[in-house]
Amino acid sequence: MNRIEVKDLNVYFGDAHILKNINTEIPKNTVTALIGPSGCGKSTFLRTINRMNDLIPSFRKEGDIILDEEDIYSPKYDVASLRKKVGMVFQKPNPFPKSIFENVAYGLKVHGIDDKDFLHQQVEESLKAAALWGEVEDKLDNSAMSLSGGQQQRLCIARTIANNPEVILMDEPCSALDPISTTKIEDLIHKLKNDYTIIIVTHNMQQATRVSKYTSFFLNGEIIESNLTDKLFIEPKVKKTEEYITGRFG
Amino acid sequence: MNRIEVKDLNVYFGDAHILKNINTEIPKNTVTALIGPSGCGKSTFLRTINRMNDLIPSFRKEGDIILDEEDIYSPKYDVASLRKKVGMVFQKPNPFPKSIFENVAYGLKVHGIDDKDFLHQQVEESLKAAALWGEVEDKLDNSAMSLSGGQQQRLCIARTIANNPEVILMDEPCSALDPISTTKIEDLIHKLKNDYTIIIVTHNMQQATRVSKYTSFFLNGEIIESNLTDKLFIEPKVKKTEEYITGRFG
Amino acid sequence: NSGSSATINVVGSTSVQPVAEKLSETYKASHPDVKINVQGGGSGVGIKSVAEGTSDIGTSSKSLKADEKKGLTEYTLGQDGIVVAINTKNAASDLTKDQLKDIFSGKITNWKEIGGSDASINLITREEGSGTLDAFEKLVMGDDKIKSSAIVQSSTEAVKQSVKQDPNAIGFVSFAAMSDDVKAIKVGGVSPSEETIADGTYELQRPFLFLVKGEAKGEVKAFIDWVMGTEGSKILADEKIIKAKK
Amino acid sequence: MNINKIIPPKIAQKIMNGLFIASGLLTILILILVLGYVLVKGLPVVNLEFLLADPIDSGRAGGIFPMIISSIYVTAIAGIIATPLGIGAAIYIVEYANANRAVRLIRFGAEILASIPSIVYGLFGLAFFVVFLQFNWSVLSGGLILAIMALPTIFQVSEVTLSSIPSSYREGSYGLGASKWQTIYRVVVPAAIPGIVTGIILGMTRAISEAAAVMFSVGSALQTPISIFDPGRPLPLHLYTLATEGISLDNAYGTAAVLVIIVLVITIGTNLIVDRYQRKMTGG
Amino acid sequence: MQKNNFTEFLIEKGLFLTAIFSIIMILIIILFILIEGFPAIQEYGFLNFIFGMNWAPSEGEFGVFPMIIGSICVTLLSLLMAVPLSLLCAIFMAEVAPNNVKKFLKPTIETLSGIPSVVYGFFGLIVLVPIMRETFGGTGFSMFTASLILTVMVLPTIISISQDALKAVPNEYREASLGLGATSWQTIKNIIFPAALPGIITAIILGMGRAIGETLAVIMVAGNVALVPNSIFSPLRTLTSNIALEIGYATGIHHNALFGTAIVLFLIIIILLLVANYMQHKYKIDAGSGYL
Ligand SMILES: Nc1ncnc2c1ncn2[C@@H]1O[C@H](COP(=O)(O)OP(=O)(O)OP(=O)(O)O)[C@@H](O)[C@H]1O
Ligand SMILES: Nc1ncnc2c1ncn2[C@@H]1O[C@H](COP(=O)(O)OP(=O)(O)OP(=O)(O)O)[C@@H](O)[C@H]1O
Ligand SMILES: [Mg+2]
Ligand SMILES: [Mg+2]
Ligand SMILES: O=P([O-])([O-])[O-]
Repeated sequence: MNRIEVKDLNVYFGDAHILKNINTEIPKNTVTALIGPSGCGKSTFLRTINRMNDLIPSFRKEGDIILDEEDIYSPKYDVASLRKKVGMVFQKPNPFPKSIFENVAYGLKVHGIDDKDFLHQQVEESLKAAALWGEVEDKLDNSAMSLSGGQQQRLCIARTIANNPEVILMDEPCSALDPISTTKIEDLIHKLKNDYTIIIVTHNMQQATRVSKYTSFFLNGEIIESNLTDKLFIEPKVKKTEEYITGRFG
Repeated sequence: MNRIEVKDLNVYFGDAHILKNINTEIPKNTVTALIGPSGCGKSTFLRTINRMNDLIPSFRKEGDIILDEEDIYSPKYDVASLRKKVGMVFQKPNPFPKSIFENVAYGLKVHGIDDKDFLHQQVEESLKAAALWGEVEDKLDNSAMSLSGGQQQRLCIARTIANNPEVILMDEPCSALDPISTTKIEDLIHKLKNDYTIIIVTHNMQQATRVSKYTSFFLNGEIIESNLTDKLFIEPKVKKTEEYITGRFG
Repeated sequence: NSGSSATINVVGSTSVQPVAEKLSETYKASHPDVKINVQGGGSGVGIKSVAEGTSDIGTSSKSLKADEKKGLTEYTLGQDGIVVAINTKNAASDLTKDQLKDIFSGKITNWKEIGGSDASINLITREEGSGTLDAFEKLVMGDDKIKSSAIVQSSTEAVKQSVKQDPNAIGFVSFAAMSDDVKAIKVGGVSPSEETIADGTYELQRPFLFLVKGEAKGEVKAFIDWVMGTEGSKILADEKIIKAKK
Repeated sequence: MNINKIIPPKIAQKIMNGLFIASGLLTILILILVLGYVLVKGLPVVNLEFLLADPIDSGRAGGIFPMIISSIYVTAIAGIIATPLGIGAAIYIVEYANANRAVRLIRFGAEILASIPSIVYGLFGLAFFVVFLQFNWSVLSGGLILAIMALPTIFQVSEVTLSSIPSSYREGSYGLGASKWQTIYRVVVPAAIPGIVTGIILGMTRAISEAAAVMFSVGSALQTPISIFDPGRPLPLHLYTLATEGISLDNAYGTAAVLVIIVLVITIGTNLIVDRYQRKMTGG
Repeated sequence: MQKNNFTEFLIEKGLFLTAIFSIIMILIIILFILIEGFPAIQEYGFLNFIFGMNWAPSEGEFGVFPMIIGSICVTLLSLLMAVPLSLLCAIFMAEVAPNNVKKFLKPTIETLSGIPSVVYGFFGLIVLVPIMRETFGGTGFSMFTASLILTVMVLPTIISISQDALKAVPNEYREASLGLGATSWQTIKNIIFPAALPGIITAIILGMGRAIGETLAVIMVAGNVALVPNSIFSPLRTLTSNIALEIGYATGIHHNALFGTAIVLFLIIIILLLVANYMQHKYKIDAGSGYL
């Protein structure tokens, strides 16, 4: 079953045509990887799915994005509940200028949970899942801004999963992480994929093959090829895809 | 010959002891890689070398850092000229809210160069070296803030090398880059290493082996092992190093 | 700077200011080499600045107290009437000085007691020290005080507007600034006019003064002589500043 | 957070949106009412002659040309002095000062300056600039007073804006070997321009509309000031005299309308420029 | 290099001079006010002056207590109305309004602060006072009327500055919060507003300064009765009005007493600012000192 269907999507920032005629489907309870060279539109695509681009004044789109049979851009669609349902880990870690604890608890509090014990338990679990607990358990009250780059990135992952989304958009979640932390985040993704739909942007081909079932290859704002990850990497149909994944590109 | 010597360096942020008894040397005209798990103090170490941590009020250090036989923390050392000499690519891309051109030309302008043709030529060369030219040559006047994550990262690399530093500190310069761009940046590093001293933080072991001559392994604020990269990766002396580079850590 | 240059600074009363400006405008036409700056501030500022020597001529819209007079020469431009004004819808029209006193001291509080409709009287007075208030207090209130809850307005126009807006208000304004959007009350049967002010039958009036430190000299003297002469008097008359008959 | 349980977030959002829009509309209503009042009452007397002629008969007739020039003079003097002082002080506090007590003292000083009644400024100006420094009644004395009045607004708004500039910009610049001052004027100040301009606009609108503070120092002269040592009569003061002494309410409103239009043109113009600048810088 | 450092040194010292300029001005102004005002307080007695209920210069009575109450009441009442309205409006402009509304609204609101106080005074006197009289009875000159006028006068200051402070909050925070499914109101309340708080408090302090210092407009609508008001519909006199009303005529001890009023006003301003600063300190959020 498809969780998300994208139909004839075109995205513009002002005059620049960023995404061109995107047609694709994201199946339920699987991991889909997006790959492609820097600047090809992967982040823009993710940000269109949870309507984050609405914040950019010059943003304009054509076409539809259907989530669970509903058009998420229809005027009566509730954007806040969309974003609760579709969580996102941003490319640049963006913790709030609050304590570590408050960062992770934020989503829950916003959705009306104020039971202290429950919050603490959720925060701990999420931080453990994001492989950060050990490093911060003694300083949950410290400002999240004083964490290292990789720690901030894991904090943002913890913050997103603490919020229990159904779909998770991850924009290069492991870019600032060492191999061990990366493995732990990949384990997390494996665990989550049974109940969640995950879209992950990655520049790491190995990572794509390790975590995803499907992969889409973006180039210059277009989807050049989409397929089962195994197939796409072993026998790509399009020449460009082959060139890209073998590193002979450009 | 050693370009940089670090003697008994201890760094604190407030009460937290971040770097512990660091003693190391960075040889001239080579690439030194720093590896280690997230949060172990790599960025802090880099930022101590160009005195960027001076901006953080709670920062405090003991020990000395000697660059070209001079103590860079001595009161009469000129910090601005230190930072001109020791360029830095930050972990999180931090372009100025200015045009792409102005971002790259910034360092030159600051150092008194205002010949238009020369600036243009330098900007073009730097952007080409950072593998960004093709994507931005038509929009040099656009704001750098509207670039994609990877484009911003390459812009920051271009900005740093345009400034002609003698020592370059790179904090995960390829974290947001696709394999092709990464290759190009690595080529750049190879080209630069003949005349420049480079310290690069990376989480990518393959990258460390590809670009660096020496590698230091950081853990919990200490340097556990420093060696020629080949030796360190093939026959690490310390157990922890082995565990880390084989991914069996923690 | 007094006397040394051909600039004359005239500083003080804001009520005298328009007249002084008119005078200087006309004077300059015939004396192009003389510059006259007319600056407001209030009578107190006028008295103070001329005494301190920062201005050449101080202006005042009230007679000076004995201690203020020291060392100053007074030139009376003329008299300004004080008109007791009420709303045009108000039926009252003629009041005695005693009635006025009772009204402003708070003994009479309703218009029906003095020929108006059944409504309480809203008093509008001027600020402490104002030349207008000074004259009104001296001539009407005697030893009584104006009720402390009376609304205070700080200028002729503000009093006029307050009376114009409120059918139950009563206030007093300068005759020179009177217009028919408010109604002038007869005091003791005499309505304010140039004649009644000039011959003193309309009793509510105050002087407009020019003040000079010591004796007027040079350009200042020339200007004051001109003002007190026929040409100046004509302008003063146009501005409804009335020369007392005696 | 308890409120969440009583009022679901979506309802809260609706209520707050209602409040936002209501207050926006209320503000617009106030705007229309006040600006409309001034313009409707004042515009009928405004014509070319009113703008370009000297006043006749203390302003009962004629125009307000000398007042426009006086206003330009005092406001320009105020701007030229207050802007660098205010921005300079803000830069010092945000970028250089680290002695905490001195900083707090300076901030506190600016806050006090911002709260001093204009009438006290007026008296102070008379005593200090006119009498003590011997600047006499002149547009210079008036302009200096207005400069002191506008200073705290420019200072405080700039200070807040400068301190909200992300430190990553500063680091980027320092990292390239830029000196402190280069970093400040090439990166930090440009990024703070929108806020600084708001401060300048608010400071200048306050200066251009002030009557009480210049009442005792600018001279009230009806002729056009040529040099800064000439007396003048800025628009608000003219308006004040016309209105309060019952000289001509119509011309008072006309003067107010001219002043409002001048301010409107300046604020709209500046905002457009700043808006375009900001969009260029951030790519919004 | 040497020369460069010297320039930097000069710039720093120059900026330092600009920074202490306001302190110097304050000191000069305070000195001036003290010199002029002290004789009255000395002669009349400090406590008599502050707590005296009767202001009658012609009889040598100089009690400013009713004016102290008047100033505080009018300032607080106007802030009570202006702060919520301005903050809501600032949020409306920064976060809610469509782009073209914003573009039109900001400069026009700033224009409001360019309208001279006299105009506000006349507007109040001619338009507002009659409405008040017909609605609430009495003379129409009252604390409430004055506060309404002041509210309108401080709106532009508070709105413009807070709106800029809100807009300066990095977009990343907004995105992070919205990305977690927070409604825009929750984002504003929990993230944007706290991050913009220092700017907002500055806005309020500047607005307060304008309210407490405003003279000409208040004089025309407050009634200026030197009695302690017993309801918000009573007329009252503020300290600033007291100075402005009488300074033009005052000589001798009366003149000194008016400067004494200014001294009292100063003390009140200082107390109010200390309270505001304490609150700013108390609610300041710790943004941490991170760098990444
Ligand atoms: N400003 C600060 N105040 C307090 N602690 C800090 C501050 N900056 C960093 N730290 C702590 O110092 C430690 C080292 O941080 P650093 O940024 O050097 O790590 P790193 O090795 O670069 O990690 P990463 O690979 O995640 O970037 C971390 O535990 C971090 O939480
Ligand atoms: N706000 C904006 N205004 C104009 N152009 C933009 C804006 N944001 C992104 N772009 C452009 O859109 C293109 C796609 O950007 P996007 O961020 O989606 O790339 P990406 O695939 O995520 O790249 P990366 O791997 O480097 O993050 C880029 O060329 C970028 O310059
Ligand atoms: Mg991206
Ligand atoms: Mg780091
Ligand atoms: O300004 P006055 O004429 O009222 O003193």
